[in-house]
Amino acid sequence: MVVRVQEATFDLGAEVQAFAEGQTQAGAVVNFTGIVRNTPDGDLDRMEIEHYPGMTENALAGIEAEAVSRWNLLDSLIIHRYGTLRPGDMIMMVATASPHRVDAFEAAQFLMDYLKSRAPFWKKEFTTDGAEWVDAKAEDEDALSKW
Amino acid sequence: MVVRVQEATFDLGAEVQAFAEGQTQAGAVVNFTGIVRNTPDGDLDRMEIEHYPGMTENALAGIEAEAVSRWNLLDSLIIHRYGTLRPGDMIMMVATASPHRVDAFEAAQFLMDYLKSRAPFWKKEFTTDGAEWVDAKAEDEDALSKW
Amino acid sequence: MIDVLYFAWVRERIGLPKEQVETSAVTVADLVAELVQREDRYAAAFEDVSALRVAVDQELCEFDTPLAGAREVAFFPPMTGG
Amino acid sequence: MIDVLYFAWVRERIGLPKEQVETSAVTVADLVAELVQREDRYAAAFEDVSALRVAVDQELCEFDTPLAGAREVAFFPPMTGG
Repeated sequence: MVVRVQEATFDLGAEVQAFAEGQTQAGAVVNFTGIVRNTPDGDLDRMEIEHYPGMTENALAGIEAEAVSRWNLLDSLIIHRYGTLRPGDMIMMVATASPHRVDAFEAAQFLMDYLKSRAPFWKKEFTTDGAEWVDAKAEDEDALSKW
Repeated sequence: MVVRVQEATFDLGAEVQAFAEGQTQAGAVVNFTGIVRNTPDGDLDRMEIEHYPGMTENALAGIEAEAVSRWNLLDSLIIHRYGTLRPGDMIMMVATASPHRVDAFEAAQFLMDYLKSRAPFWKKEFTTDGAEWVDAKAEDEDALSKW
Repeated sequence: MIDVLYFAWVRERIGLPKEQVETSAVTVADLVAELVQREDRYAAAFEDVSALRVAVDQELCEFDTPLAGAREVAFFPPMTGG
Repeated sequence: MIDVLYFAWVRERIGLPKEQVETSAVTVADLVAELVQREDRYAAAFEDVSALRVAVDQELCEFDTPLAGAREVAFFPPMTGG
């Protein structure tokens, strides 16, 4: 059960490989990776992610503890970046390991749904038209109601 | 949209990295990895996976095409091994890429559910007590009804 | 002539992975009935067809599927991929 | 004295990320009312509190949460992680 909040990029392949290799009791490993998507117009220069140091780590650890209490999780990993990111850059990843695939999938979805609306990150997009804070989506808030 | 059926192992980290790096339109990449789990007694020597060459590739391609028709998928990858595997070895992986996380998650779960019960693979476990074919689980068959 | 394939414990009970069968069976079930008449090992393999799955020309189908034009029939237990 | 933190557009409207505030506010809402009285930039930031979220000592809470014993209060828009 590891949480890392960092400005530096991360090596997705190495992280996933190390996470999966460490699992001797797990039959199922699920990984979600979030990538900076360009705007439909393709004019995104960069995204700046701000966070609340201290609270971020606590919130992510709390979300992870909640997942552990609900599913049969053998291990989990959350990495989330802040700072300046470009289209195609990896923003974050979560990984879950469980004896069974349903637990691994559901726990990963739960972590993502909570992280979207309950971890203190804010995104600002810089395009050729200017800068704008990304609005929270009602569907992301709604996603929490199913858990 | 790629399907690979192979006896050789695969480099999970390299596969996930290459899959995610190729996505310039996707915000969400989901990966599931199946690992040979030991028995509760820890006495599993090996697993042998038999398959139906020709039909396997067709069945996996068909499952993938069905996923593409149902979700907003930009890319997908299925790798499944056959032959002799030991506890801790990676059996298979699926990866999905979508603009949105719900599509990437659901498509990966759909691929896994169909692959479990509709792709022509059979597993035989060799323990210190002898050899036994793994029975299909009713819950795996039931999982298909939700799609 | 039709190719008949067996997998997993069906293959083990019958003792071979594949054979060519001269048959005039109209459906999969007819073919099974012919095979069962041959020898005990076939009767043992097809003892409970509800425990078996069948593919005709590499497509999953039912035991009442017609065999007209089929080149390949495969019998096997429920699949356990993933 | 309490540390008050601002994030994202709340920080931009108020023009600073953090300040120390001398207050006898009983609840978060009382603190907001005090800040709004100060200057227009606070009034602009807190114009619509339904668009804001608040954390007391790094725990998400409500605007009617009491401030007794609190060391740190943070105001920010709905979060957009992931």
